[in-house]
This record gives sequence, C-alpha cells and structure tokens, in this order.
Amino acid sequence: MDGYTKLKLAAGVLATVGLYSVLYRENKFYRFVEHVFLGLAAGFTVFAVWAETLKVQWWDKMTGSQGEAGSPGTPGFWAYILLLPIGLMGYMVFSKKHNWMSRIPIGVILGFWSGQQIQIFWNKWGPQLNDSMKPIIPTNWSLFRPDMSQMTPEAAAVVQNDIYLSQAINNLIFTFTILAVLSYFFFSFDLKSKFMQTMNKSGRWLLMVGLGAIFGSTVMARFALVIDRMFFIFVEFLQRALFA
Amino acid sequence: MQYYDSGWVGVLVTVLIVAVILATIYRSTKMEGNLFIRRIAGLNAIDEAIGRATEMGRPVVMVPGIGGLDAIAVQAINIFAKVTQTAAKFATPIKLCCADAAVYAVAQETIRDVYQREGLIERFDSEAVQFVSDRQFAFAAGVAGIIRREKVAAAFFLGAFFAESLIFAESANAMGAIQVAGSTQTTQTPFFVAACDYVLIGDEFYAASAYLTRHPILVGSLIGQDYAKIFYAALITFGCLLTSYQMAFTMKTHKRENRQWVALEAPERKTKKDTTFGYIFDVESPTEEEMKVERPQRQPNWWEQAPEAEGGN
Amino acid sequence: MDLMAQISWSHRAGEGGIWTMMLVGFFIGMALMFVISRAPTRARRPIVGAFTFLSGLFYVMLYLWPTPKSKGQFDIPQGPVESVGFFLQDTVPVVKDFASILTAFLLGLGVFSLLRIHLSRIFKGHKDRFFSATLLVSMVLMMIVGYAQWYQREFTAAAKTTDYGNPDNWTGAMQAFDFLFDGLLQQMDAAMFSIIAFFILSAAYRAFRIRSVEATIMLGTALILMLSLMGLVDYLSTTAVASLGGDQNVLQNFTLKSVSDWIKNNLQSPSLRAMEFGVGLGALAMGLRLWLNLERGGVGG
Amino acid sequence: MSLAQRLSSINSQFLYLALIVVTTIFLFPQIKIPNKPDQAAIDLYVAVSQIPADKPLLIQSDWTNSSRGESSGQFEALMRILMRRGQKFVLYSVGDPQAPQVARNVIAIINKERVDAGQQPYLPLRDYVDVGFLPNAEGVGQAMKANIRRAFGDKTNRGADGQERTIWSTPWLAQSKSVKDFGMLINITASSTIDVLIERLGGEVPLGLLCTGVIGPQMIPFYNGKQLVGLSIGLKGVYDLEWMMEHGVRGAQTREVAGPDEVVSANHPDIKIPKLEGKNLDRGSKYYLSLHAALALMIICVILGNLTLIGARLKGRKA
Repeated sequence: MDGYTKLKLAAGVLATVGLYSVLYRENKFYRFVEHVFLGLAAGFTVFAVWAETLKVQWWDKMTGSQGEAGSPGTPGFWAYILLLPIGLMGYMVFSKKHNWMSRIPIGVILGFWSGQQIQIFWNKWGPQLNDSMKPIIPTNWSLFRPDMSQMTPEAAAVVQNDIYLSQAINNLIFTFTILAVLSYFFFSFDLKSKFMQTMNKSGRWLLMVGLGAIFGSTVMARFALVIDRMFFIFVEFLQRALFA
Repeated sequence: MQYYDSGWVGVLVTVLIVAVILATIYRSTKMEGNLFIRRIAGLNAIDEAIGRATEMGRPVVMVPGIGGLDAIAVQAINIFAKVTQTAAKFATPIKLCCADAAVYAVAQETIRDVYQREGLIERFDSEAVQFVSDRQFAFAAGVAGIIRREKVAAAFFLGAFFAESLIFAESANAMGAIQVAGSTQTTQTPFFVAACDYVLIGDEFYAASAYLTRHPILVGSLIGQDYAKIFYAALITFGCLLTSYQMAFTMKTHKRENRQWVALEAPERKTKKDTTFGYIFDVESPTEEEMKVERPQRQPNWWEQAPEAEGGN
Repeated sequence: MDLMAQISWSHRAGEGGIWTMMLVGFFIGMALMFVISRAPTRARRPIVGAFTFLSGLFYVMLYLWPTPKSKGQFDIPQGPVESVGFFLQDTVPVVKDFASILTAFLLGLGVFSLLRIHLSRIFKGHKDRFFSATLLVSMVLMMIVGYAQWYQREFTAAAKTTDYGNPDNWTGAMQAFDFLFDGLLQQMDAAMFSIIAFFILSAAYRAFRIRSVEATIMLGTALILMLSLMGLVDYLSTTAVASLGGDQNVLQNFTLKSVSDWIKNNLQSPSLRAMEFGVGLGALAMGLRLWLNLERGGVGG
Repeated sequence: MSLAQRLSSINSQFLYLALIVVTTIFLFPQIKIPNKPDQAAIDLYVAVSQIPADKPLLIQSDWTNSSRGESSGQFEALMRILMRRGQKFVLYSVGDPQAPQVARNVIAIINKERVDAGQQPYLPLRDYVDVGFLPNAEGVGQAMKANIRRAFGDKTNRGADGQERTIWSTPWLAQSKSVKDFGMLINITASSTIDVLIERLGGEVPLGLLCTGVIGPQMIPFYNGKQLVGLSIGLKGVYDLEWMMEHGVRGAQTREVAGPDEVVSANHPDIKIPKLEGKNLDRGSKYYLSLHAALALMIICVILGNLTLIGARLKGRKA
C-alpha cells in the first residue's frame, strides 16, 4: 500500500474519531472537524451544482453541441435562458419592496410537485388498496395448509388456491388492523360511539406494534453502519494499512 | 392508453377524491362557527415548550427536515410560523436550520413576514433562519453542533427526516430540551417516539396547520381527507366481503384468452385475480396487435437520426 | 399557433446566432421580470398563483389526457386529441428538469446565508471565528479543487487520450480532490451516519421503558423483531421447536421467525399501510391546495 | 444504591464504549452462522435468477459511502450473481452524484477477483453499460417511462479498445426501446428513490429492491402489494443473498434430498437453482456476528433500563 493511500486512510480515521468525540461531549476538536465537514460539503455542493446539474440539464441543452465525426450534434434550445430570470427572482427575498417576487420560482417548484402528486396518486395507492381486500371466509376449514412436498403438481395447485382457516383468521386480523388504524387518523369527527372509541384505541395500540416492528428492524441498519466503521478503522486501516 | 381496460377506474377515483376535498373546502368556507378537530397532544405542547425556553432565556431550534421544497417542507414552515408568532411575543430567540436553499428562501420570507405582521420587526434577526448544508450528514453535524453550543431549551423537528432524526433528538435531549417532533417518514416515527417528548404520528403532521389556525379552508380540506379515509375504509370492507364471497361460494367457469371468454371444462376455484375487484385493479395491458398504429411519418430534423439507423451500430 | 411556428426554438450550436438568441431571450425575461415587479399589491397573489397553477397543470394534463398509443419518434399526430397527447409526451423530457434547474439557481441563497453568518463572525471577532474561518477555507479549497479537476477531466486535450479512470494518470488536482472528497468528506458522512447507532443505544436504554400500555407494546414488538434478526437465536428456536416433535405442523408456527414474520405481515404491514394512506391523502390535499393557491397561514400568507 | 439502581443509571458514555468494544471484537472470529433467508429475499433471488439471459437489466445504484456497511454488501452480492450468470445490465444512478463512483469501485474489485480466479472481467460496452449520474430522480423516472433512450441520452463509455462510443451502439441494447424491454429494474438504495420508481415506473417493469434496514420496513407493504417482486433488507438481506448463492434455492415441491442449509422457497413450488461456484460469502458473513453482539447489547440495555422501573413498582406494591 502506497503512502498516499495510507495518508488518505489516516485522514478518514482522524475525521471519524473527531466526530465520534462528540459522544463524550461537545469539544474543540469536534467543532473543528464539524466546520471542516460543513465547509467541504458546501464547497462540493457549489461544484456539483454546476458540474452535475446545471451544466447537464440546462447549459448543454441551451447551447447545444457541435457534432463530431459521424454524429450530427444537437441544436441549442435558446429558450432555456428564460428560466434564469425566473430563478433570479428568488434573490428578491432580501429586497424590502419586492420580496414577494421570490414566491414566483418557489411557486413554480411547488406547482410541479403538486401536479405530480395528482399524477402519481393512484399508481402508488391503487395496488395497496387492492392488496388490502383479502378473503376472510375460508374455503377449507382445516386449520393449516398441509405440507405440499408430497403432492402431485395438480393437487398442489388446488391446495395453493384454497384458503385455510388460519389464513382466513390472519386476513381478518389484517383487515381489522387496517380499519382500526385508519380510524385513529379521523380528525374531524367527534367519535362518541363506544364502538368507534374501541376501534380508535385498538388502532393506537396496533400502530404501536407497527412502530415497534420498525424500530426492531431499523436497529440492524444502524448497527451495520457502526460495524462497518469499526471494520474501516481496525481492519482496513490498522490491520491492513498500518501494520501490514 | 391510461383509460384502457379498467384503467379508467384509477383516474375516476383520483378525480373523485380531488372533487370531494374541493367540495368540503367550499362548504366549510360557507359555514359559521368553529369546526371540530380532535386533540393533538404534540401541538398543544408548543406553548409549554416556548414558555420554558423564555424562562430559561435560551433559544428555540426548528428544523424543517432535509427534503427539498415540497408540501412537507411548506407544512413544516407553516407550523414554525405559528411557533415563531408565539416566540416573537416573548422575544425568545429562534434558530431555523434549513438543508435546502429553496426551503431557506421560503422560510426566510415567511418568518420575516411573521415578525412584520406582529409589528415586532425590530426583534427579527436575519441570521435566525440559516442554511446549514444540503448534504445530509454535514447538516446533521452542523445542527447537532448548534443545538449543543446554543444550549437550546426547546426543539421542533417537523418534516421529512431520515436517518439523522436521532442525532438531533439525542443531542437536544442531552441539553435537556423539550422536543416536539413529527415526520412523514414512517420509519423515523418510532425513533422520535422513543426519544422525544411529543410526537406527531403520520398525517397528524398534515392536520397540524388546520389544528393551529382553524382556517376554514384548511379545516375543510381536513374534513375532505377524512371523507376519503371513510371511502377507503368502506371500499376495503366491501371489497373484502365481496372477494370473500366470490372466492368461497362462486366458481370460475370461463377464462379469458386473447380477449375472449373461453368456457372451462370444469369449474375452478376463483383466485384473487378472478374476483370483481381483482379484475378492476389488475389492469390488463393491451396486446401488441392492439397497440399497432400506422401514422404518416414526418421528416427527421437535421440533428435526429434517421429511423432505420436507430439502435444500429 | 402560426406565430409560435414562426419562431425557431432551436439553433445550430457553435454559431453566433445561438448566443444572440440567448441574449435576446435573457432580455425578454428580464423585461418581463421588471414588468412583474411593477404589479400592484392586489395582483401579486394572482401572479404567483398563475405561475404555480400552470406548472402543476402540466402534470395533471399528462395524467388525464389520453396517452397516444405506441408513439413513434417521427409519427405525425392524427387529430387534435393526439396532437395534445403527442405534445405532452414530447415535453416531458424538457419540463421534468425545470424544478431541479430552478432549485439549482436558488443555491446561491444558501451560499449567501453561509457567507453572511461566517464572515460576520470573523469580522466581529466572535469567539468561534477560528472555526468560521476553517469552514470558509475548506469550502473555497473544495470548490477550486473540484472545478480544476473537472476542467482537466472534461475539457483539456489530454482528457481525450488519457484514461483518468486509472489513478496512476491523475493530475495534482485530481489527487487533491480524491483526498478531500473520498478521504475526508465521504468518511465524515459515514462516521456521522454510524454515530446514530450509539444514540439508538442510549435512547433505548433511557426511554424504552414499560411506562404505559403503548410503550410496552412497542417495546415487546421491537424485542421480538431484534431477536429474529439474530440468525443464531432464530436457528436455536427452530431447532428447539423441531426437537419438541409432536404435531410439527402447528408448532412450526411458533418459531421465532414465524412469529416475527406473522407480526410483520399481519400487524406491521396493515398498520403502516393505514398510516401511509393518511399521509398520502395529506400530501394529495396539500398538493391540491398549493396548486390551486388555496393554502393559508404561514407560507400561504 | 442497590445494584438494580446502579445498573439502570449507567452513564451513556459507558454504553457507547461498550458498543465500540463489542462490535470490534466480534469482527475477527470467522464463524458461519446458520441462517434462514426471508421470503422477500428469496423472491428477489429467484426473480433475478429467472430472467432470460438475453434480456438486459436496469440497475439503479443510489447508495454512497455513508451506507457502505449495508449497501456495498448488497451491491457486491448482486454484481456477483449477475456476472456469474453472464447477465447484461445498464448501470445508472439518480440518488447522488457520487453513487456511480462507488459502484464502479465495487465492479473493479469484483473484476479483480474474477481475473484472479481465471475468469473474464466484466467490461463496459461488452458486458454492461455505465450511464453514470442522472440528476433529478422524479424527472428521470418520468422520462424513462416516456422514452428511455432520451432519458439516458447520448452517454458514452470507453470500450476495451480505448474508444469512446455511445452506449446505444452495443448490440445487446439494440432491441431495448422502452422500459418494458428490460427484464427487471433493481434499485440499490439508502433513500426514498424507490418510492419515486414505484410511483412512476410501477407496472412498467418488474421492480426489485436492495435497501438498507431503514427503508426496509416501509417497503414491506409494497412487496406485499406485489409492486416489488422482491426485496433484500439490510445486513440480514446481504447475508441472505450470500447464503442463497452458497447453498442454492429449491421449491417446496422438488423432492430431492438436499443439504440442511439449502433454502426452500414457499412461493415457488417447483424451482431448482443450484449454488453458484466461486466466492459467495463476503461482507454479510463478516459482519453478521458483530451484528449479533450489538443486538444482544441493545437487548441487555433495554432490560437494564427497565429494572428500576420494575423494582420501584414492586416496592410501591409492598408499601
């Protein structure tokens, strides 16, 4: 491993330790690394905004390109320039008199976002609604689906299509959960009936089951990352680079 | 194309829900008196949090999430405008940290507006709203630093939060701050529930502006959303019963082949796809034959490749 | 429509004409901006509303207007319905970038905010001025190095013949960029991301207590899920259940994995779905209010 | 102070230190932990394995170094699967400008592995094309649905001969004119780019997902709603994939006697996917033991945290 790579790894380790030091308490070293971090991030954004976004999405399309051998090139669509004044209106936010104009580019961005909400609504939620309509009457009253490994394919196909009692009960629980939690999110009705209050309360409890399950599985992700950091410090840096 | 087969149902439902929301907005603007909204604990805590910050003489920090400029950020800033209104009256200093320049522009405009309307523009600190970074974790490091250095007494984390949510919540907790949090990202909600004092769950976040302002348009829209939820619940219940009935008590006698119904030799058990709702939701794609259209061709522009060259080497 | 057809929206690249057109376009835009700035107070809201409405309308039309079937690149539309459909389809690749281009233009505001805060700290002798200076120095350094290496990579004559994918061919600027970006910035990202694991531990220790029914339910589910992620525990529970024998079929449903899968599929999935239904409706309603300029309070004014 | 009280008022700095120590120590022993892959991961693996060899895939790689612990393991496993099967693919990113580079680094590592094992490396243009970063996730989704060729534009790759050529010049992409012509779209992500895909490309092309443990739970309803053909979640998902590569998958109907480690898929009754030859176990296997340790520590912490609470309640009841 060459010197540069070692130096790079060492810098990474130092930065990691610096940021971790906040776990003990806020200190000068953390504050230093934090400001380097913020500075690098801002610098990178200023670089990327032109190199990765505006150049590709705006400038190149506006000015076009000259063809090289074989390809005819692309024309420049000059009207893209009209976006620039709209964008500049955003800077009016600091003007005392014309600050309202900064709402125009904001309005355009929000308009596009809003229009897309209507456009994507069904594609996202339709299949979810469909999947929520589960059969709750069993077609086969035995409790569990039998082991299919011993069956002929024809017999297995029939078994596969049957709804067994356990499945029906599960589906019923599923349906109840979805309705109960949905009822928890009714805001504008005063739920007076005993039935609705029970639904509401069980909705809140079932919601907690959902949140607990998320917590349980998300913890894995967090630990995976800290494990990877330790791998970086102790295996990649210390074991493989420093004491190799 | 999108209306093909049963595809029109999706369009119809979307338009219907939109129409219902607009109708309830219209109706509530015409109605008198205060409309009912159920209690949302997280929002009642706003005054308590600001009161404590005022007592301790420490600032209130607000973070509208790390997403770009969309309704979530706008909603967060709407709530923060309300928070700022109270803070302005008590001259409590605020810090609003943004992770997106466009969100920063909106927040700057809105917050100044709040001070102006309250007639307290001299209390407005133009550095109160600041852009920290648009990189997720640089932002997290920066905001955590601000929280710890400024020793904030109250923290509001509302908006689209991702992994960094817990960095904020635990940093604020280490400072002993009262925290009100809410995220539309359901995966972050449990962390907020574990680490914060008050949490807005799910679309309580979207209900917040209606709850705080009681503006008829917002309340009307909320009622419309509730109707849509009732529609969902009814649809699910009805669909569930119909599907159950069809799968348990009716048999499949015909199957669809090349757009034709063909009789089966023996009746089969229906699968989910054979039920009425299964048919409606599972939109069939048109066959290649049906997709074929002959249209006259135009001349390619000089920069376009001629059709025969397309895809070739 | 005739007038629109008269205007040439495109121009060959590399000729003077394109620059003239851009300049003309820019002045037209600035003139419009000037006209808008003179708008009377009561016209302001409708102006902003009109911009918002038109932008949103595009996607709504794209959704509602019948999409023409199998549109070829050189097809001529037949009839007015198809003409609009063709127009919408052809415009998607152009319009899709508008929002991100505008957001990119606004970045200057963010940079301005950073500069204002940190420069004023430096000049006013704030106690953190050293750190503010650090921030500005690293920002400028990153910018210079970033653009320098980009220029060398993309636009120099050497770029056409050299394979910069290979680190041996790197220039000084590329090396520096790699150090700042890959060596520092990315590692800091990862470090900050992984710091959450520590916070999760302390948060769980401090707050995950059986204070109420809700808290207990949440804690219980979380514990089951965590255990099920441990392959070893899961394996042991499966083996234990198998060794109990008896009616295998029934007991199989009580291994750790079956229980956690059951929770995920029959309780977590529907409760999250119901919650997401609400969030989805909230977003739709909010989108609708913003689009139609109905939003009130705070941002809506 | 009683022991119970002391245990439930540990300073959080001690917990942090314990986590560092525990995760580090358990990185070193190499133990193969038994595993039962999730059905969602099996579905994904089977779906990828069943794509015809002549159908290219779309790989949307949106992860960066910040989620390296999970995403890189997933991407490595996916690349190994595709390369062993000789599947052609189009690689692009929308999530982060840096995403293409980390993906390229992984491909370089696996190529080196392949060369060391005496196999052909995977080369741009010949075996895959690298579109790079396309800004604006929503826009790219919209544009891909309308016209994939215009969405990817005239990106070029450097072929084995050192010549830059447009990606559309590759013969195996000639037939791909719309998204529907691709076998599958697989997203490797640590953010909500998958939502954008479901919203805009759902129903156009089968969607597969390799995501972090954070995104995972939120995506399960979409997997249940069949909007995703399969998903692999987090570090467990990485280990699942590695496990299936190492041991193969068979359906519940295939009655051959298999090893105890072989994976049985409940959703595919008559399938038989043999194990893949070569290096299968990597990052997932390395980290899995540490994950156990960390989770165990977490559970202990929660128990300790609850001790006083229970103690105080018991005391209250006595009095």
